[in-house]
Amino acid sequence: MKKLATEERDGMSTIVRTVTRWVSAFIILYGLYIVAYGHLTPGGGFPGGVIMAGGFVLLMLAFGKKRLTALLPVARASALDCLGALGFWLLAVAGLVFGGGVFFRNFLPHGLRLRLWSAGIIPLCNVAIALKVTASLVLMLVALSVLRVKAGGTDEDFVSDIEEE
Amino acid sequence: MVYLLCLVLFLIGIYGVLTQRNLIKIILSLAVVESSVSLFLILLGYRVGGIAPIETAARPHESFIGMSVDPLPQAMVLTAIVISLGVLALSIAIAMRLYQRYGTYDVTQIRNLRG
Amino acid sequence: MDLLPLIVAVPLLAGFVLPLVPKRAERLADGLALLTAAVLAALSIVALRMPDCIYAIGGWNPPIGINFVLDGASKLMLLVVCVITFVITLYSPAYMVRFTGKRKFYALFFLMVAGMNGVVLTGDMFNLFVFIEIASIASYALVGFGCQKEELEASFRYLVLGSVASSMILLGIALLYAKMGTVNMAHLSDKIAAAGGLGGAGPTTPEGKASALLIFATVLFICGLGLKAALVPFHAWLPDAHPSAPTPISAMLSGLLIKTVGVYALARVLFSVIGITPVVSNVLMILGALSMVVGVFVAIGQWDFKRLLAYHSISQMGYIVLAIGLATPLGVVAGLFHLVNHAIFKPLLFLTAGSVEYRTGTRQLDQMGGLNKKMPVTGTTSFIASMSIAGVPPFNGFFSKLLIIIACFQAGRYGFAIAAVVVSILTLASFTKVQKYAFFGPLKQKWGRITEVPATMAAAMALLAVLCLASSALMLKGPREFLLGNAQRSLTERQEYVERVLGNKHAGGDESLKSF
Amino acid sequence: MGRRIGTFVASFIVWCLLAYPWSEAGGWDWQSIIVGLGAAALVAVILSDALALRPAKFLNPVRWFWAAVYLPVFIYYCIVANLHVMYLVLHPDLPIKPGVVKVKTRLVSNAARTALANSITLTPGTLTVDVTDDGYLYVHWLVVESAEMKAATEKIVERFEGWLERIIE
Repeated sequence: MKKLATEERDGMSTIVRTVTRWVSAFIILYGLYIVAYGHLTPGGGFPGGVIMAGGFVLLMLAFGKKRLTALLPVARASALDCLGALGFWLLAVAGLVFGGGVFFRNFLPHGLRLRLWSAGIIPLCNVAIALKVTASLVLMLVALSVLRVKAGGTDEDFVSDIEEE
Repeated sequence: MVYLLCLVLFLIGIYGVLTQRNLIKIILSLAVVESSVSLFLILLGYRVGGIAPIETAARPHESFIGMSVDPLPQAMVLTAIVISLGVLALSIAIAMRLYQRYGTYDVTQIRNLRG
Repeated sequence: MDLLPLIVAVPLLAGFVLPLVPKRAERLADGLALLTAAVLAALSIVALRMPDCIYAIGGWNPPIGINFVLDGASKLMLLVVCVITFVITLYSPAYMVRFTGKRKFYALFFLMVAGMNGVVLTGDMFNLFVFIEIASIASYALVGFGCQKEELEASFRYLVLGSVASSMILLGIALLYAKMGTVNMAHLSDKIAAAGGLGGAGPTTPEGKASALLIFATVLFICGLGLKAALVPFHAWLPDAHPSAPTPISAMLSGLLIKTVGVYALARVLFSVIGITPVVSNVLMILGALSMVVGVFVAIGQWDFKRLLAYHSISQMGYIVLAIGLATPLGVVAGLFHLVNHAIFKPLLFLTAGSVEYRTGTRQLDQMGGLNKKMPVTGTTSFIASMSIAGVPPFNGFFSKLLIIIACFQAGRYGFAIAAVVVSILTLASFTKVQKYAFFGPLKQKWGRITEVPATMAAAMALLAVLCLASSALMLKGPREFLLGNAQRSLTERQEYVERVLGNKHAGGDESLKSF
Repeated sequence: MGRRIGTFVASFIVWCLLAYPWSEAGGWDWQSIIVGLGAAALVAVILSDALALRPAKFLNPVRWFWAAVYLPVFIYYCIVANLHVMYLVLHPDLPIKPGVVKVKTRLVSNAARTALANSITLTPGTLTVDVTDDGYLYVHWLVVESAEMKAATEKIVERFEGWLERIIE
């Protein structure tokens, strides 16, 4: 462990990095699966989003923060966060426009039972929620875990990491 | 009986919030309070020997409507969990900022305001 | 009909879109915020003219789906929330320039507004909890927005107490669901009435424990919502949180948040859902009177302008809860009247305090002096608001306090009436001190170069001062009946509420829903 | 590009295993396959080098052959080690002599080293604590038979090393 601390890179040892590289794709894929099948099996936007965010956070822990922010810059994550919420809002208001004036009306055709394309707007809601949850959890954990808080520090060392917009 | 245990958990959490001096421990107590309520809510929907209210090709919803557990508390608990997640994240962020300003997590030393 | 969900949806949209505005275009963010607030105010006025109705979200009818209920009380609260929000939004752009992240401020601000509007409109207990939490979480973040020592500390204290309160509310909802098997307010109300209500006066039920659980749930609601409303045994967070927030947020918190998520939700739950009994009524009155007296006594000794105002908020909330707790028609009307008035003059007072702080940089009363000469608009509006809150005749505070005192006498509660009078006199004394030290007297040397605040801030304050005078008109019979009378009826007439939501087919609820 | 394609293919196979698009309603569930292609593409776009640094290795049948041979070999070692640990536990004197030894590996690639470390960890009695960048492993050994590096390397590492070299290196 002493060896690790003296190394000039952030992140963890070779084993963690390699295993992370092997599994992170599948974690994110599994999150996507949970989102896509949220209306048929247990799951949905929130659990799937949490799983995907877990994949990203694993990357951050194994490879360091630079890798994650290269993949998903904070400003872009922030924008995705808003876009997810906006998408959900649009689906709700679309019911007002296309669904005969009823807020949140499930106005799309319901499709065949137990097929992927069923339940109208619910899968789309799941996708929007997943976007929102993934982006906001990643942002949250980046903000909480990567910043180094110095007691009595100034604003600059705190804010500089998140406010790079 | 199980419901009473939830209440006990709730009270333990409240006790922690009131007596702990460390900000992080207060936050953990808060999490205990919130979890106890979620636990209570989810237990309400339980029925002995109930099955999951999930429709599959082999099990259409007509066949389990009287024997599955109540799905409504599950939906409510999920929402409550999301809310408590938000509160928790916010409280930890505030605690970090407080640590930055005061250099301590001890509430007895964070006392600039008169109660 | 179609516009009702927009009252919640529009501020949510603003909350999601405003952070997307590029950082350079802060003017655009200001404009969008003002536009949103204006649209909201317009919507609330449109809603005022709509007939009482319910709105089933997603097309799912009441006992099953979530529904919005528009009745007298929600119309009144919507009007108050949206109009005051508009005025405070007008004040914000100029004031908030010294904070970074104005867009985030607006986002949180409108999330809070969305939460409050949702609390006012919703007809579903769990949905009520969710909206309370939306408003509360946004307000926790906003209290700590400045990220200075005191602000963070206040924010943390507020957050801890607020989330304990939320847990209590949720536990209460869970208990109601456990006993009654529904979370729809009207459906619950119907079932509780059928089960004999709190007092057990109705037909006895096979489950004899119904009332015990119900009493426990009621206690939880009173504690939880009382904490949100900062009634006296639960008030510890308010004097820290309200002064620490940026001024527009102080105004929002004191003027609107504690009323919507506190008093209105409490009144809705106790009157419409659980049904009020003499015991609950007494508890409310005692809490109210206690808040009234304790708040004003602590307020008198304060020298921090905003902190003094915060303690007065507790005191004035006491008036409102006392009057509503009387549970007589006149009492509820008086309470709602005072609620409206407090929602006008308390934001105004906070805004003037913020204006003084904006120019002088201090909140200490003894360091001010003679500011009337340099800041005439602030001084005049502050004077009007002070006279309103103290209950001096031509202003609105006088009429509502008069009504409260009359209602107390009418109900035979002479002690409470006398307490109200005494507290009113103490309030006057306290605000005489504010005026004397801050705005009258000789101008101090160091304030020789200050000027009046920017025009938008002055306009917002002037608007509220006009409202202070205009809302006295609610004393006249026509407006009073239209706004307050309808609101009072929709709160106290429980059966009407149930019938409005469930239609005429109620009576014990559907069998299919009892399966769980 | 090769990495992306590798990630895409692997993700799609995993998707098919998760969603089993062939079992619903008898035929193929094309909706699921289309969404799966989209999801796999998304993963490939997000994580360019997710799976392997040189995915072309997966196309080499010789490596697959050695992997198939290695599996029973590894299971054999595993069982032997299990029996050994069982003997140690049941022995009345508990003849253990735990300690951390430093060993050297001649494997170079990260993947091979990780596989080696995991193989050592999965074998009862030995546990990899850390791997350094210059090819040293710190292994916790239940019965340290030799603290000296060369002998320890022979005992612990070399029984796996040759196989893994053929499979992954």
